[in-house]
Amino acid sequence: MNGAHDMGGMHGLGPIDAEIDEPVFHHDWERRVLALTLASGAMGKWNIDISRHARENQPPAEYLANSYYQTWLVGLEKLLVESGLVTADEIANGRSAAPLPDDLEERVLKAEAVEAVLSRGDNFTVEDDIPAKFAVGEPVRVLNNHPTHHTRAPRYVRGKCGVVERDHGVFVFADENSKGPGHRVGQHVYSVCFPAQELWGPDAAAADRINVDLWDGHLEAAPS
Amino acid sequence: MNGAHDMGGMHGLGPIDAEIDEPVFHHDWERRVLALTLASGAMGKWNIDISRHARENQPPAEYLANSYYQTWLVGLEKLLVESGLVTADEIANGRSAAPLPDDLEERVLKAEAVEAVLSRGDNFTVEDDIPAKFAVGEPVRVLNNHPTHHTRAPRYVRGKCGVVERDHGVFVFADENSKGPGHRVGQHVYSVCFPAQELWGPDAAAADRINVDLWDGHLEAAPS
Amino acid sequence: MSDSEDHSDPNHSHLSDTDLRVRSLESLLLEKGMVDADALEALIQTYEHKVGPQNGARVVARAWSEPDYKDWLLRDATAAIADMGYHGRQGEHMYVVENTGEVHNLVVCTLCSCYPWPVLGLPPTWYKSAPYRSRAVMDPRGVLREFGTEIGADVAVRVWDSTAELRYLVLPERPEGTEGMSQEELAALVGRNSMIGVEKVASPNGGAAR
Amino acid sequence: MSDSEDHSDPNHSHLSDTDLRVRSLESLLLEKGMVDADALEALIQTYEHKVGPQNGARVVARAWSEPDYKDWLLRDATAAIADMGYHGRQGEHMYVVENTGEVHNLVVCTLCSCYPWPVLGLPPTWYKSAPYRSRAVMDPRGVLREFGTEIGADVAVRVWDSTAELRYLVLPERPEGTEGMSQEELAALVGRNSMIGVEKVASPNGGAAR
Repeated sequence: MNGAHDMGGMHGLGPIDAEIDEPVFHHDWERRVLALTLASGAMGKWNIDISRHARENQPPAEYLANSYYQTWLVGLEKLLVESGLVTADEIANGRSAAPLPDDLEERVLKAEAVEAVLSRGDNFTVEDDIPAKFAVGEPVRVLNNHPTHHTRAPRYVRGKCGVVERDHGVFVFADENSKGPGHRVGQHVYSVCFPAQELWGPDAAAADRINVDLWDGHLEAAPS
Repeated sequence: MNGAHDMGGMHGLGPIDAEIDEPVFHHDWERRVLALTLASGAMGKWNIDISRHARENQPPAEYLANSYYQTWLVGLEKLLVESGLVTADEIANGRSAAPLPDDLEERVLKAEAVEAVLSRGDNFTVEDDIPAKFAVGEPVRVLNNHPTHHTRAPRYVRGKCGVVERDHGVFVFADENSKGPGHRVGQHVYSVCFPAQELWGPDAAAADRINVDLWDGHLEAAPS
Repeated sequence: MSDSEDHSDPNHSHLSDTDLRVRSLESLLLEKGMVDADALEALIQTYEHKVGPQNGARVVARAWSEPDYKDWLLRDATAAIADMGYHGRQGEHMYVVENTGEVHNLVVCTLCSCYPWPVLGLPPTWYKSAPYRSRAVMDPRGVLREFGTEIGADVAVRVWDSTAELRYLVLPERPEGTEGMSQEELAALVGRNSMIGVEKVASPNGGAAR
Repeated sequence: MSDSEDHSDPNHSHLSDTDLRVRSLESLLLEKGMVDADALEALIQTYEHKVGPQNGARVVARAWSEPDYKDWLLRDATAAIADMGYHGRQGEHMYVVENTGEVHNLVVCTLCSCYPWPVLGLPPTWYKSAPYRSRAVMDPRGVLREFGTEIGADVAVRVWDSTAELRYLVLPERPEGTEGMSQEELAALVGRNSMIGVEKVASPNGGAAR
């Protein structure tokens, strides 16, 4: 979706406010939102792409007004309700109307498992022997698509030409994976290098480059 | 500027709320904002492009949250202060700290002049005999520029190819005119016709077209 | 898709704050002598009561009735519309686009809310709002569907983004069942939305235009 | 340029509302037995106190000190960083980009706020904020200037937008005046901002890195 989250190339968002000696959290509720989000993920009801879409798919005025952890909170409430883990009424009341189903009890993240779970991380690669559509050094163009669903091809590179600089290997294709179970398909991800002037015109520095990680599904061979 | 006002191609802004039998104004203050804006314009301190920029140059979260006449109000207050007609203190206090300068008194719009002023309208054309850079039927490309100032070339056509369909004549170039007095230059304005698929990709209807009015300063000859 | 809260509805938020802010500004400008109270009233009266889509409807009805006028309107809309007495602010340069069996026209201003005031009056809220401005150029058929207007695949949709000082008026197709009607009767059929292009003019035998 | 009001500062608005909303959600999930209070505490402790830019600084110091390690880091960052004990969530796939006299690297995530947690901890607010995300790709030299970092016209700026599951760490240039320093001493010089690429590592003779 072409949403407010797709910020590359926007003007008017103000100066960068780099706080000196910034604490990790500014409010206790930020700690809780981080922890609740990570712990709820253990239920296995969504993947990272579904959760990214839950956060970005807010009315743009709200997305822009919300802080980072406010957006995480919006996303978490949405994920919990859409996955059926809790009901909207339960969120409104702050009280549980039904216990956790038995089959989910074993999934609950325990303190003693935290270190191992974080250290292991997630698995975004696909072992399938999927051939690469493009070779390193090959000129490519980003498809000028404007899907209403989640996509990891930012709007500022759509229709633009670059060169494949590195093949990162086969990863789950985020745009499809965001649609839910059964959409886990593997594609090569490339670091595609764009001249700054290709993206932003002649006022950009001629030497500067922007590298964007893109999947096979985002690309076509550049017109010659 | 690439601001929130440049909305063509954004998703997630909700359904269209077409009110049946909508009144011209929903609140009395909307009437006042319209009238104050038109009356203040009679001071001759800004042109339409300066006023458009005053409205669009808000923090994006505020632009998106404000209603149309709220944005007019923000713009009017900004224009009044930036032009020196009133001070920020006067706006904060709602009281005049100094009378209108004598040389502006004759400019004040009187009731008996309203009809004639509105009927006459503004003059956006330039009589100079300026040659057209492009001919009707010529393929053109919109420059991929991203100026931080006001521009009337929407982001969704930048870098895209179309065909000059009509030469509307010589008009004041809005992008320059927004910079203030001394920036009134004339250029041809064309209706440039873009295939929907050129702008939005293969999911758009093949037969559909989008026409955008663009100045010579927005265009270059299309690459062959 | 929206899980919006009260504060996300821009037309009904902070009303009292805004109201106070406008009253304060108005009294400042009146005290300073920069604006004249009677002039403000005259401006409001003009756009609330005198100018509106009935003007555009009369232009359309005449174009439907007089082939020579229609030719003139499509060739030099500014002059042909001025001939009806409609001209001036936000209508200084007019262009009329004709709906036919081959093409359906739709007008938008994605960057602000440009609109042909002398023939249509002030724009409705939806025309000025983000949902319409964002989608009219990218998904015009979806937008038309939201207005109940289905455009066949054999008809091209043509969107006009009012990015300069040209103002657009759609000349809708004359509906069936209007043979022999007077210009006054025809004008009564022509609603604002059909001259923006989001609806067609309904046949008097069928439903009414908005 | 901003004439912003209180409600436009997202980090300091509606705090009590948000606080209440989070407390309510936490008590709901605890009551339901979906989350475990001790696990929540362990998650917070991990990211508030254990994981942070000191990890990345040790990687950088080792790369500056051991040419073989640097080769490995640039060739297979994930394995070389795991060799230091840093791996897992939001650092599953690492890529290290080296600053040289010819190129200066800068990392951003324009679409959300992807960041290499195992080596840098959680991202600072500015990294997640709209001003940085919007401008890093379009005006990187302007962004660098806001951090006091001037990049010469003879040096190319290379921006890395973290749009997939690769996470980027910048290997800064080793500053002058650090010959003979231990890895521990070197690591103490390397600040978070230099590993995102918005600053250089200052020479110990000059100012300090942030």
